[in-house]
Amino acid sequence: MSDPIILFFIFGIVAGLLRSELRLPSAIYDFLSMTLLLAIGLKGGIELAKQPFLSLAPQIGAVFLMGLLLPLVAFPLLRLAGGFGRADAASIAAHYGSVSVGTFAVGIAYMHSRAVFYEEHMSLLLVVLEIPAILVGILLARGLSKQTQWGSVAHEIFAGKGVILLLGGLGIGWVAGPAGVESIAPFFFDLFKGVLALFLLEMGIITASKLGSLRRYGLFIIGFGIAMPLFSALVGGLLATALGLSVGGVAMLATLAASASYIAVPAAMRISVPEANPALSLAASLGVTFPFNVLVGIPLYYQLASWLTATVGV
Amino acid sequence: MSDPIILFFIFGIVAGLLRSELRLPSAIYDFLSMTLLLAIGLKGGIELAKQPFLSLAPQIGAVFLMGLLLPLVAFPLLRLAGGFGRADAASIAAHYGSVSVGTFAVGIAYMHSRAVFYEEHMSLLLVVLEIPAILVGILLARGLSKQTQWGSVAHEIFAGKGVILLLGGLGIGWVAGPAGVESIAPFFFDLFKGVLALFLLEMGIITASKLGSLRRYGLFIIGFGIAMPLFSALVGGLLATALGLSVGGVAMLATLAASASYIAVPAAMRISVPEANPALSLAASLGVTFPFNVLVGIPLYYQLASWLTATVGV
Amino acid sequence: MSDPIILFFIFGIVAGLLRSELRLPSAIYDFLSMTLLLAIGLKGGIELAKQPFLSLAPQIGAVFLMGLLLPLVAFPLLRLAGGFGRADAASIAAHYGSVSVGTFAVGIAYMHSRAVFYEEHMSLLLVVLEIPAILVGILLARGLSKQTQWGSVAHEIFAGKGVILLLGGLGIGWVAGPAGVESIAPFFFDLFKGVLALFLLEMGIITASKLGSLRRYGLFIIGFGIAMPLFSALVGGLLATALGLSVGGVAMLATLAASASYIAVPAAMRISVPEANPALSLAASLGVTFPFNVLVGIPLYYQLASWLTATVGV
Amino acid sequence: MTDKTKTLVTLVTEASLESKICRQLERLGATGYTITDARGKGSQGSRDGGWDADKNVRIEVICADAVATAITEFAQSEYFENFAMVVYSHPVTVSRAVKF
Amino acid sequence: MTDKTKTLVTLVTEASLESKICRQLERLGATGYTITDARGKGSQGSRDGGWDADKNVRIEVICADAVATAITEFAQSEYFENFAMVVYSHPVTVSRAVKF
Amino acid sequence: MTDKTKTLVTLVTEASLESKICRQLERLGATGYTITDARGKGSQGSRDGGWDADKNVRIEVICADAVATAITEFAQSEYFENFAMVVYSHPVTVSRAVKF
Ligand SMILES: Nc1ncnc2c1ncn2[C@@H]1O[C@H](COP(=O)(O)O)[C@@H](O)[C@H]1O
Ligand SMILES: Nc1ncnc2c1ncn2[C@@H]1O[C@H](COP(=O)(O)O)[C@@H](O)[C@H]1O
Ligand SMILES: Nc1ncnc2c1ncn2[C@@H]1O[C@H](COP(=O)(O)O)[C@@H](O)[C@H]1O
Ligand code: NA
Ligand code: NA
Ligand code: NA
Repeated sequence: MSDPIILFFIFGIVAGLLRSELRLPSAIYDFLSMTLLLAIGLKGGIELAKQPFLSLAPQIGAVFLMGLLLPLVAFPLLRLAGGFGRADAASIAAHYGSVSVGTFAVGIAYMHSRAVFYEEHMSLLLVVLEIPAILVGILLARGLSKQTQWGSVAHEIFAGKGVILLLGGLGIGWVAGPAGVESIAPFFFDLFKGVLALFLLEMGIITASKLGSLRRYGLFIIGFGIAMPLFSALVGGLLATALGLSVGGVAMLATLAASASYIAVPAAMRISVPEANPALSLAASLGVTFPFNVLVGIPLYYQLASWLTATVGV
Repeated sequence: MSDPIILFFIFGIVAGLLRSELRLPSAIYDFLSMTLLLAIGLKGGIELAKQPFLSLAPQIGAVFLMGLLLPLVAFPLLRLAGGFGRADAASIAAHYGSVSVGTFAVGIAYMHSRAVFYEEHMSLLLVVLEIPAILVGILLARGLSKQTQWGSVAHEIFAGKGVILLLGGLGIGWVAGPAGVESIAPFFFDLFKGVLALFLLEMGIITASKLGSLRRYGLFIIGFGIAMPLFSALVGGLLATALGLSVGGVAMLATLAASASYIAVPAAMRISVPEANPALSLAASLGVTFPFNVLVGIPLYYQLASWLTATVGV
Repeated sequence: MSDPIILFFIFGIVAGLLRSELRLPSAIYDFLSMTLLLAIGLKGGIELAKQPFLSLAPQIGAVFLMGLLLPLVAFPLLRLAGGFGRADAASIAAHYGSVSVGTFAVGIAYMHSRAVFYEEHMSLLLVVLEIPAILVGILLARGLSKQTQWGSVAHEIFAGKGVILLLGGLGIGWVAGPAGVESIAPFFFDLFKGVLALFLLEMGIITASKLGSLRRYGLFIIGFGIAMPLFSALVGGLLATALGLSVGGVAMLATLAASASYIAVPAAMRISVPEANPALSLAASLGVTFPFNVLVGIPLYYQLASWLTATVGV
Repeated sequence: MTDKTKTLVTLVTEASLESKICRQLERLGATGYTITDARGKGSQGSRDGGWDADKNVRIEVICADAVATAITEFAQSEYFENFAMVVYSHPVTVSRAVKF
Repeated sequence: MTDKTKTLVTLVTEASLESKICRQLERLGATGYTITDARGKGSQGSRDGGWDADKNVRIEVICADAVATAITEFAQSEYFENFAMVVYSHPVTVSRAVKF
Repeated sequence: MTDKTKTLVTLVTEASLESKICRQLERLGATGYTITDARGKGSQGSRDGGWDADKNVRIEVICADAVATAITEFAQSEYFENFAMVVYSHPVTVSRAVKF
C-alpha cells in the first residue's frame, strides 16, 4: 500500500473529491499514456526477440479463448440479475472481457517493487486479450446481423490509439532486440514509474468524477464491478497455472483477466453499439473495478497466484 | 551566475525582449510546474518521514507568524509611500508576504550545485508560508467584513493547484519514505534541474512580457520590488538563525521570505479582492522581484546566511 | 536499420498509412522538438567552450558559402527541368540549401550508436547553414527589389523558434561549459534518443500525410528530392574533407548539406515569398527527402565519408 | 424538424472563473454550455494564454431569450467591473428546441 | 466585393466522431470546415475534455442554405439519438461566396 | 442596459500569421480580439493542426460596422490570394457597446 504510485492514485481521488481544480492538461495525459503503452509494448517485444514466436502460440490461443468466454459469462448475469437492456449488457460484458493497460502497468510496478519474476511476453497477451471481447460484445448486441461493418470494427480495434501503440512497441522491441533498445531505455524504462505515478494521479481524478455517477446506477453495478474481476482473476489464474507460468506470470494473467477496459472497448462500442450508454460501463470499469484492482485486487491476485502454483501447479 | 538554469532564465528574457515567437505550450508549462511542485513536496515529505513531526511545530509556528507579519509591514508602505488604494496595497502586500515556488526551486538548485546542506523539511515551511499572507491580505482589504466567504477562501487556498500538489507530494513522500520514493526518483529528482531549466526559460519570457507594464506603474514599484525582498530576507534570515537552522537552511528561509507569490496569491486575491488590479501585483512580483531574487538575491541571501550564522548564530 | 529510432519513424509512417487516429498532441510535438533543439545547441556550445572560437572562422565561412551555393544549383534545375514558376523554384531551392534539424539529430544518433567520433561544434555549422539559403531564396524570387523588408526577414530568421533555440542552447552550453551543464544532462542528454524516437514517430505520421500530395506534384519532385540530397552530400562531404574534419565530421556535414529544411525555411518563405506554394516544398522535403535521408541517406553518407577521408583526405 | 430560434450567448472571460460561472449559468436556467480555451486582448490588456493568470475561456450557451437576458445582466452586475469579460449574443436556429 | 450571405452550421459533439463526421460533411456538399477542441455539458452530462472519451469538438461549416439543411437533417437522423450532439446555425456574410 | 448591435468578424487562417494580423487589426480600429486554436480543411487543403505549418487560428473581433468592413477588405487584398483564409461576419448584440 505504501508504493508511491498507489499513493498518487489515492491523492488523485482525494483531490477530485475535494473539487480541487487539479487536472493534468489533456495533452499531457495523452503523452503519458502513449509513453506507457509504448514502454509496455517494448518490454514485451524485447522478450519476443529472445524466444521463438511459435512456442507462444498455445498461450496466445488459450488466452484468446478466455477473452471470448469471459463476456459470455458476464452477459447473462447483467441481463438477468442486473436487468440491463441488451445493448448495455453486451457493452459492459465486452469491457470486462477485455483488459486495462493502466491496471497492467500497476501490476508490472507491483512485481518489480517486489522483485517478482514474470514472463515479460505478457504484453503480447495483453494485446491479444484486447480483441476477442469486443467481437463477442458486438455479436451479443447485434447478433450475426449483416449490418455490422466488420471492416470498420477491425479498423477501430487495430488502428485505435491503444492497440496500435502496443503493437508498434512490440514490433520495435522485437526487431531492435534488447541491445538495440538500450539507447531509449532512459526515457521509456527509467522514467516508467514516474510517468505511471502522474498517470495514476489523473486516473484518480477521473475515478473521483465517476464516483458521482455510481449513485445513479445503483448497488448492482458496484457488486458486479467487484465480483466480476474476482471471478475473472480466478479463471485467469487457473488458466495461467495450467499453462505452466511462473508465480509472477500467474498473478499478471489473473490481473489482466480481472481488469476492465476503459480505452479500446469504449471507443469500439461507441462506433458499433452506439445505443449502449457509455457512462454506465465507464462508471463500472473506472469508478469501481479500476480502483478495486489497483488498491486491493493486485496484491490479492498475487496471493492467489502463490497459492495456485503451490497447490494446483506442477 | 554560470549555473545553466540561470542562463535559461536570461535566455528567456532575451527571447522575450526580441519579440521572438518562442513560447512553451501552455500544457507543457503546466506539466513542468506540476512536476516541480510534486518534486519539492516529495523531497520535504521524505524528510518528514525521518523525524518526529512534533519537533517541527515551533518552526512551523514561528514561520506562520512571519507570514502574518510581513504583509503588515508592506501594507502601510504601499499605502503611504506608494499611494496605492486599499485593495491594491492589500493585494501586493499579500503577494510579498507569501512565497514563490519557482524562486524556492532555484534556491534548491543553488544549494545543490554548491553542495550546501539545508534542512529539506523547508518544503513544509514553504507550504506553511503560502497561507497567512493571503488571510492578512483579505483582512486588510475588507476588514472583518461578514461578506468574506472564508469557506471559499479556504477552498481556494487548499484546493488550488499549487498548494494541493505541494501537500500531495509531502504526504506521499512522508508515507512512502526514502526507500519507497526511489522508484520514481529518476523522473522527479534526476530530471529536476532540466525541468527547472525549461520552466525558467518560460518564466524569463513571461518576465519580459511584464517588463513593459512596469513603465506604466512607475519607479516606486521597482524600488519596492527590490527593497521589500531585501528586508524580508533579513527577517527570514534572523528568524532562521534564531531557530538554529544550518547555513543552507538560513539561506533558504531568507529566500522564501524574500520571494513573492505569483500563483497561489493572485488566484486567491482574484476571488476575494477582485477590485485589486492583478496586473499591478504581477508586474511587481514577476517583473521585478522574481528576476531580482533569481539573478542577484539568492547568492546574496546565502552570504547573509553565512554572516548571520557566524556572528549571530549559536 | 534496426536502430529503434528508425523503427519509430517507420512505425509512424505505417500508422499514418493505415489512417490510424494516432497523433502526438501538438503541444507534445512542440515540447519534444524544443528539447531536441536545445540539446543539440547545448552539445555544440559545450564544444565551443573547449576551443577558441576564432579557430572555427574558416569552417563557418566555408559552410556559409556552401549554403549560398546549393540553392543556386537547385534553382535553375527546378526552373528548367522541373518547369516550376519563379517563386516555387526559389522557395524549393531555399529549402534544399538550408538544413533539417530532425535529420541532423538522426545523424547524431547514428554516430553515437556506432561510437563514431565527430566534431561536436557541428551544431554551430547547423545554425550557420540555416541562414544563407533563405537569403538566396528571397533574392531569387524577388531580385534586389526594394520591397523586401530585410529587417523583418532577419527577425523571422533569428527570432524564429528553431534558430533561437539552437542559438540559446549554444550560448548556454558555451557559458556554462561541460561541468556546468552536467546538472541538466539527465534531461537533455540521457533522454535525447527517447525524445528523438517519439519525435520521429510523429514525423513518420506527418510524412505519411505528405505522401498523398506527392501524387499531385508528379515524378519530377520525387527524383529531385532524392538526387538533390545526393549531390549536396557530395558537395558537403568534399568540403568537409578539404576542411580536414574526421570521418564522423565529414559524414555529419554531408548529412547537413543533404538535408532539406521543413521548419525555418517554410516559415521565412511564407512571410517573404507568400506566392510560393508551401504544400509543394513540404511534399518534397518531408515526403521524399526526409525519409530518404533517414532511411537510406545517412548510412550512405557515412560510407561516402569513409571513402572520401581514405582517398581524398590528407 | 422542430427547428426553432434560440439565443446563443457567448462569454469571453478569465479562465479562473470557469467553474464558478458554469455553476451560475445552470442556476440561471442554462441546460448546457460549450467551452473552448482562448486568448485575446481587450480593455484589460493582453491575455495571451501562456500561463494560468493569462488564460481566457470562451463559454457558449444556447438558451431561451429570457435566460439569455438573465445571463447577460448577471454577468454585467457581477463581473464587468473587476474582471476581463466580454459578453455578446445573437439568434440561432436549433433542432430539438425543447433541449434548450 | 462579392459579399453574400451563407449559412454557418455549428456541430458540438463527441471528439471520437470527428473524422467520420468530416468525411460525411464533404459528401453532403461542404467545401471546408473548421474544428476547435471543446468541453461542455448538456443532456448527456458533463464532458470535461480531460481524456479521450470525455472530449468534445466544435465543427463549423460555412455553406449554402441547402447544404446546411442537409447537414442538420443528417446529424439529426444519424447521431441525435445516441450521441452527445448539439447543432445550430445562423446566417453569415462572407467574401468570395463562390468558395462555399 | 446599453445593449447595442455591433459586428462580429471571424477570420480563420494560418497560425503563423497570428501576431502580424493582430497588429493590423488594432491599426484598423479593433479594440480587442479573441483567438482560439483551430484546424480545418478548405480550398488550400487539409490543415490538421499537428505541427506549426499546419495550424490554424480563429480570430474573432467585435467592432463597429465600418471597422468590420475595413478588416474584411484588408484581409481580402492582403491575404486572400496567397494564404489559407476564410473571413465571415454577422451582427451581435453586446452590452457596454462603448467598448467596441
Ligand atoms: N473587441 C473585441 N472583440 C473580440 N474579443 C474581445 C474584444 N474585446 C475583448 N475581447 C475578449 O474579451 C477578453 C476580455 O476583454 P476585456 O474585459 O476588454 O479585457 C479579452 O481578453 C478578449 O479575449
Ligand atoms: N444549451 C447548450 N448551449 C451550448 N452548448 C451546449 C448546450 N447543450 C449542450 N451543449 C454542448 O453540446 C454537447 C453535447 O450536448 P448533449 O447532447 O446535450 O449532451 C455538450 O457536451 C455541450 O458541449
Ligand atoms: N466552408 C468552410 N467552412 C468553415 N471553415 C472553412 C471553410 N472553408 C475553409 N475553412 C477554414 O478556413 C481555412 C482556410 O481555408 P482555405 O483558404 O479555403 O484553405 C481552412 O483550413 C478551414 O479551417
Ligand atoms: Na478482463
Ligand atoms: Na515573501
Ligand atoms: Na541542405
